[in-house]
Amino acid sequence: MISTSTRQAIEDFKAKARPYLLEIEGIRKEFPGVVALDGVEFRLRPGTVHALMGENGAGKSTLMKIIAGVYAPDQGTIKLRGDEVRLKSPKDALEQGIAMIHQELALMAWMTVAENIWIRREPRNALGLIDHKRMMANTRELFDQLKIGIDPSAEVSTLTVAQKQMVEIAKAVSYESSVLIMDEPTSALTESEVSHLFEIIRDLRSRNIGIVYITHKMNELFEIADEFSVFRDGHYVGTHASTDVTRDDIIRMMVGREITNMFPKEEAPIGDVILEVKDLELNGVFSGITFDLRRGEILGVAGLVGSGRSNVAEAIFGVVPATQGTIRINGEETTISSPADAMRAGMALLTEDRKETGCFLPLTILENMQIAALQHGHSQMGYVDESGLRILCDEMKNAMRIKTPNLDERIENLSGGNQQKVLIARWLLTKPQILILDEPTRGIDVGAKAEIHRLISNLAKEGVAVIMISSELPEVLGMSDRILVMHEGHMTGILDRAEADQVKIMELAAR
Amino acid sequence: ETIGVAMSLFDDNYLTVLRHNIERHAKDLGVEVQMEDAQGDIARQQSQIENFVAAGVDGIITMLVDADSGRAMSKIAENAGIPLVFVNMLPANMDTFPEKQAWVGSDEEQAGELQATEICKLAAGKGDAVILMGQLGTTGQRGRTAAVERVLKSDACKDIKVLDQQTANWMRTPALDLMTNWTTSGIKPTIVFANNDEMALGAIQSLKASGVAMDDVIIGGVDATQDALAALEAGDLDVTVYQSAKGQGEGSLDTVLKIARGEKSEQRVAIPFELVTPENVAKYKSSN
Amino acid sequence: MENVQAQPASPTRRKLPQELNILTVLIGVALVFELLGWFVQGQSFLGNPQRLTIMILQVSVVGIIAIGVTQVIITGGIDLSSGSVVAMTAMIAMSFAQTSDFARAIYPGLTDLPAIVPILIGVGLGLIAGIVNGALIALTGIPPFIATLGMMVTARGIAKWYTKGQPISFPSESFASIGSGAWPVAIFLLVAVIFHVALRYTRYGKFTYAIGANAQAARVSGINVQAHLVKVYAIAGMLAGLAGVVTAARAETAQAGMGMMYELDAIAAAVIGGTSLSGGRGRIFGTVIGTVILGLMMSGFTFLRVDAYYQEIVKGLIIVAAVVTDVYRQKARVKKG
Amino acid sequence: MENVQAQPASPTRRKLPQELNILTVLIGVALVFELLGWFVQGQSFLGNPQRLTIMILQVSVVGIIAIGVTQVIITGGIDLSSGSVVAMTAMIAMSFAQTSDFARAIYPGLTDLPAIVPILIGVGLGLIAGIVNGALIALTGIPPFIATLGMMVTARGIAKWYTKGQPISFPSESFASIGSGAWPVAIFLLVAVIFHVALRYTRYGKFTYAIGANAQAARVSGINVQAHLVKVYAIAGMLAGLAGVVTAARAETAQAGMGMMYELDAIAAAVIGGTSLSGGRGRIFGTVIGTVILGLMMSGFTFLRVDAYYQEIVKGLIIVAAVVTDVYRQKARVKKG
Ligand SMILES: Nc1ncnc2c1ncn2[C@@H]1O[C@H](COP(=O)(O)OP(=O)(O)OP(=O)(O)O)[C@@H](O)[C@H]1O
Ligand SMILES: Nc1ncnc2c1ncn2[C@@H]1O[C@H](COP(=O)(O)OP(=O)(O)OP(=O)(O)O)[C@@H](O)[C@H]1O
Ligand SMILES: [Mg+2]
Ligand SMILES: [Mg+2]
Repeated sequence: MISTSTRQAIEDFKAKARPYLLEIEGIRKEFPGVVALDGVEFRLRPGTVHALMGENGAGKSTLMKIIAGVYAPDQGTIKLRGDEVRLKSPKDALEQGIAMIHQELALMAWMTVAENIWIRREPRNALGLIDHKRMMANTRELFDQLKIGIDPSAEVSTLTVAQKQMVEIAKAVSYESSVLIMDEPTSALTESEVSHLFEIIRDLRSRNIGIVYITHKMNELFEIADEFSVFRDGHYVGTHASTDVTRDDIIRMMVGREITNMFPKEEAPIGDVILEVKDLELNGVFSGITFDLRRGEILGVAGLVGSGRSNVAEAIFGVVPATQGTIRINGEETTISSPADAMRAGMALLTEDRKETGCFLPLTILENMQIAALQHGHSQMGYVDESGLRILCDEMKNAMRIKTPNLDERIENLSGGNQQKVLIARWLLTKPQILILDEPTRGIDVGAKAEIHRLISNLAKEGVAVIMISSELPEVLGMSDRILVMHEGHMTGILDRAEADQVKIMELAAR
Repeated sequence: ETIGVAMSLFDDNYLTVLRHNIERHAKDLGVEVQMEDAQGDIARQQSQIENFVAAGVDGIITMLVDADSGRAMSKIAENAGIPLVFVNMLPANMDTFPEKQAWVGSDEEQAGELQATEICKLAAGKGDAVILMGQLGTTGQRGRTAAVERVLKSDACKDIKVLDQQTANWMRTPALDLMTNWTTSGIKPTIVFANNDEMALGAIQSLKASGVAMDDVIIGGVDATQDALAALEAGDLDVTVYQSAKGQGEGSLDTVLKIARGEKSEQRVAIPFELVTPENVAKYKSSN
Repeated sequence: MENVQAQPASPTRRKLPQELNILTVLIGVALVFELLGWFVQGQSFLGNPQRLTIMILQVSVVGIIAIGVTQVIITGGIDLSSGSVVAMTAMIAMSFAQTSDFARAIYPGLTDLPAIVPILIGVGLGLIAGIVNGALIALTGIPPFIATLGMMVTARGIAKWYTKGQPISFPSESFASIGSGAWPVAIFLLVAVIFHVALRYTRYGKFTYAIGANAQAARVSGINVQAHLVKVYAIAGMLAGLAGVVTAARAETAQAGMGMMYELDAIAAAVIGGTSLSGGRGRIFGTVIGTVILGLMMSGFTFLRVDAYYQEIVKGLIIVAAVVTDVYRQKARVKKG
Repeated sequence: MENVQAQPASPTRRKLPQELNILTVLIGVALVFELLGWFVQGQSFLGNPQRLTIMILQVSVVGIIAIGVTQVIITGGIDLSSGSVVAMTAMIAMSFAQTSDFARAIYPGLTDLPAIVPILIGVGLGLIAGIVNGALIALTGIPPFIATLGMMVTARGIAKWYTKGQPISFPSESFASIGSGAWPVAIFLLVAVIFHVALRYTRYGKFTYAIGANAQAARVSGINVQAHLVKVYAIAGMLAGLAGVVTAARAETAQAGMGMMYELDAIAAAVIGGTSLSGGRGRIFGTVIGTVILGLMMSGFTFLRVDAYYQEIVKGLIIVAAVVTDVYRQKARVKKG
């Protein structure tokens, strides 16, 4: 996995990186009801990529937010190039040369790409007014350098999640800071983009920048990180060179137990056709989508970012109904013009954007979980059977190992991965016949990922038909019975489990 | 002794003068007064009167937000057995007053009538008129406008044509804008009936700005505020109507005290409006 | 994942967080008045049962409105039209509540109607105004602020136009009775209980919160967001209509200037009571407390003989102080865990 | 990443999207009045240059306020205090603008001051009110609606208390002159140009939009959100103070009831002009157009001699219709791409 040149680089810099770029000691951070970090230490050398690993809710993002000046620690010290610093705001951190790509996308939706990138650093002309032309030119230059093909004058609200992610990356790079924190930067990217990002990271590393890289993807660790630290439950577990360990070692450090099988796909009896999609088309977005789906089957959907996978899912579920084509459920043609229609037909859709279309942030976990189920039953004459639902939700919480003191906690306060689990639970409570999952394990830790995979597998065994959109090829390959591949709004093929492999999929996806 | 005073509106110029007269008189008599501002809201005024009752005042004076709300106020005071005097605005239930209640004031319609009659005389019974009305739906607006319209129906004045009538909410700037909108729309009045002085002054400002000679238009207001009297002296305003704030203020306090002390008093104490013209303006300069 | 354990939060904290906060604010304000009462007036402020009734009586109309407005705010919207709808419904309801003892303002030929007719007309008109608000917002997608601002101006206009500014007075005894005595208080509390239950324990309530928290997610979760919004605004309009009927009955007259600024008092009551203007959070109980705080101020000022010139200044400061206290207490609670 | 491409928007679309929309609404309304003018009055509505000036003149005070309010709304906030701040600053400024020809309401011993003194006092007081608003919002975290509602009540209270309700009149000639002729229009347009530039071409502007679009993102981008919010509210307050001075100078009197409801007109002007109440979007040019639409209505109604009792109804309908049209045109634009 590790090339010799990388290994060489590690040796080189270990020699010269005596004074650490960043040293953190005894950090404690408490949130209401949760100690997010306790006695945490962390050291970053210049010119290295230092990965942070840990389960969802282990405190990785919290630690990084402390370094980036977003939160103040309750205890502990931060030393930058040997001097103790107090970072009172993100502004302080940025001025000290610490930039961060946040896990939750942090862009200003109604401003242009260029305005987002250069905010607070806009080029000004002799009159002190902002020079938009130069700003555009600077953006173009930056994008050329990073090989990003996004229009700098586009409004951010019109970009896809992946494009937004790239803008964030470009923005962070543009600070030319000496510490660059990336909190799950690849969660919305596909493989080719990830490898592109790695090129950028290697280039930054060669310029002696210290990079903190948070990820749940094990292979990325081996590919890009020089060393890594593991956190568990807000505690520091240890730091190792990424050459010293195996995948299983890391998982054991993170979870405290073995995980034997990442893709516990079990053979399920494939039943009758439950869903038939024919010539589905949404003007200008996708067309000619035709496939059928059987009970107990898992249909993977692969494709590059922006290939239209999410749009197809949303069309089938009635979020943005298709303009043409037919959908048959159990052989009967069904008109689906809203999610309510789709739910009546026994469908469920876990959307891709957790924050925009998933979570009710001000509400509690319980309220978030039960909302879809309320559409069918669980109430009499509108009066909700709260205690019954609470029992069901509690079971869900335990089954999915959602890390929270209790169901009345606000979902806002959960880590991203745990939020995702709550949303999956929401849809499972509706007992769907057809479950559409759009990037179900985005931002989820290995342990939980394996659990979600097991869950999907079990559901299939119970006869639920599953459509699973994923940008992680191993996941698609590991879990699917068949794989539908899309390219620029068209279906380019459906592969059987037996015949599918990484190369074939990429051929169809990228042609 | 403590007297609660529930005023309809603190912002109004005339009512401010009235209020100050009550306060001054109370000071002279050594009576304590508690003023409340209903901000033009009947329900708030009702609550204020209830609060006075709960606070155990010896008597209540109220300037009603609206004449028709008199009955509800009368009931509250009657049930509590507290003397109640209505000042300025004539309550609709005047004829059915219970004991311990009285009205001290002047009749709104009389103001409009005095204004219109004088203007009609000055205009020799003909001309093009506009009416600047107070806030729609208020007793003053209705009473004064109705009186003007009635006078204009009389034989002597029926050649005065009303070109338009609009509201300027008792205020100067809206009146200024309204008048300007009129003149640019080709409405060029020679007579302006304004429901109060503030609006008359707004109209004057607008007409002056558009170069109309003040001798060519006849403008009337109501209230005889200091600003209006100055305008009257300057020859801009032609007529206004004096409503004795002093008479009403002192009269109402005296009456409520009489009732409270069990002395004999009238249930209706009318304090007439008086016409103010350039001839007699000097007399009023020190009155309000 | 076995060691996944968050420190359990104290269980009491869960039940009435915002309300308890604001309840202490209420008690604080009341105690200040009580203390001042003894010092300044030499008598108890709270010890007078008549005053306590009046305190709630005088804000019950605003309270009824505030209960509807709270629901609108929970969906992330706002309703500026309530005060004007009060005027409109008061006028129109009253025109059907007049008796033949006096000249009728409108419909001279009408026979005396039982009180229920004008009441239903008033409530029904409010409902219609609310439906129009809701339909505008849900179907055209214009901001609630503008839709209800439009309704605010229009409804006030209708109130003035209806009798060309003339007030309408002298209703039948039976109609007037629903505004007399403790009736307005009873109606206010009944409405409060009904919607407390509706928000906490019914689907209607759950959907209301969900839409306010994240309208897009609500749609994806199968909620018919548009239809639900129409319902919520309709209820707010209906309650404004009810408030109009109660005010008219209480004052025994209806006039076009009624209910001016009530929308702001109602919104203030809701927000003082912990309802978040960004949607998704708020409770009826909090709104009731917020309403009582407003009433307390009105009574307290008169009781303490606060100069009317200062009253508004003090009122403004108290509203701000109440909300600031609330915000800080919530922060403190969060800190303590 | 080569395939990461946003559909490039057509370049023209970027420049004046909302403003063009609302400009057509403006033209539409104007044409309706023009047509009705010929039919009903037999004369041109727009063909009268004097009317066109007056149309803007009478809304220039609201316009000045609306420019400040627009900026507040862009940050995702709201300012309800402007109307009351107008009254407060008008009163206090006027008390320093009186001459010794008449009895002074306050400060009897004062010598005549040059006009700049009362102007600066008025503007300065507005600024202070704005800073208080901003500080309350930024430091305590209470909702802007409540902070400015508190200021609305308090400032109105101060205006009344200042002279115990007495109006203050007869300013010096030089003070009155800034309210006469086309001065208010000139001030309005100058302010509009300044803040158009500030919003589009300075960091102040970028920060304002950024905070409204995503306050969290603005913070992590290194913007001091709290300090910036104080600035924005301070500017809004300052402009309200300026508006107060202009109104007082124009009316040559100051009264505690001045500026009532101006805040709503200002907000309406901003929203009609395309400013989004959820923050992050809006332009000064749009607000200017929105203001002119309000002025057009006022002039138009008088011109057409619309019955006073109908005017409000029609005004409400037009506000809603304008915004609905705007929303639909924007949707259509998005559809077309
Ligand atoms: N603002 C907050 N308020 C309350 N609790 C919080 C807050 N932010 C984080 N937490 C809690 O702190 C803990 C650590 O969260 P953090 O986001 O740092 O986890 P993480 O390691 O980044 O997880 P993930 O991999 O899911 O992103 C979690 O239990 C989370 O619920
Ligand atoms: N809100 C939007 N506005 C304009 N275009 C959009 C929008 N959302 C999606 N698109 C376009 O639709 C196409 C398909 O996007 P979609 O999100 O379905 O892709 P995807 O394959 O699911 O990618 P991802 O991995 O990002 O989920 C893209 O070309 C994108 O530019
Ligand atoms: Mg994280
Ligand atoms: Mg997608």
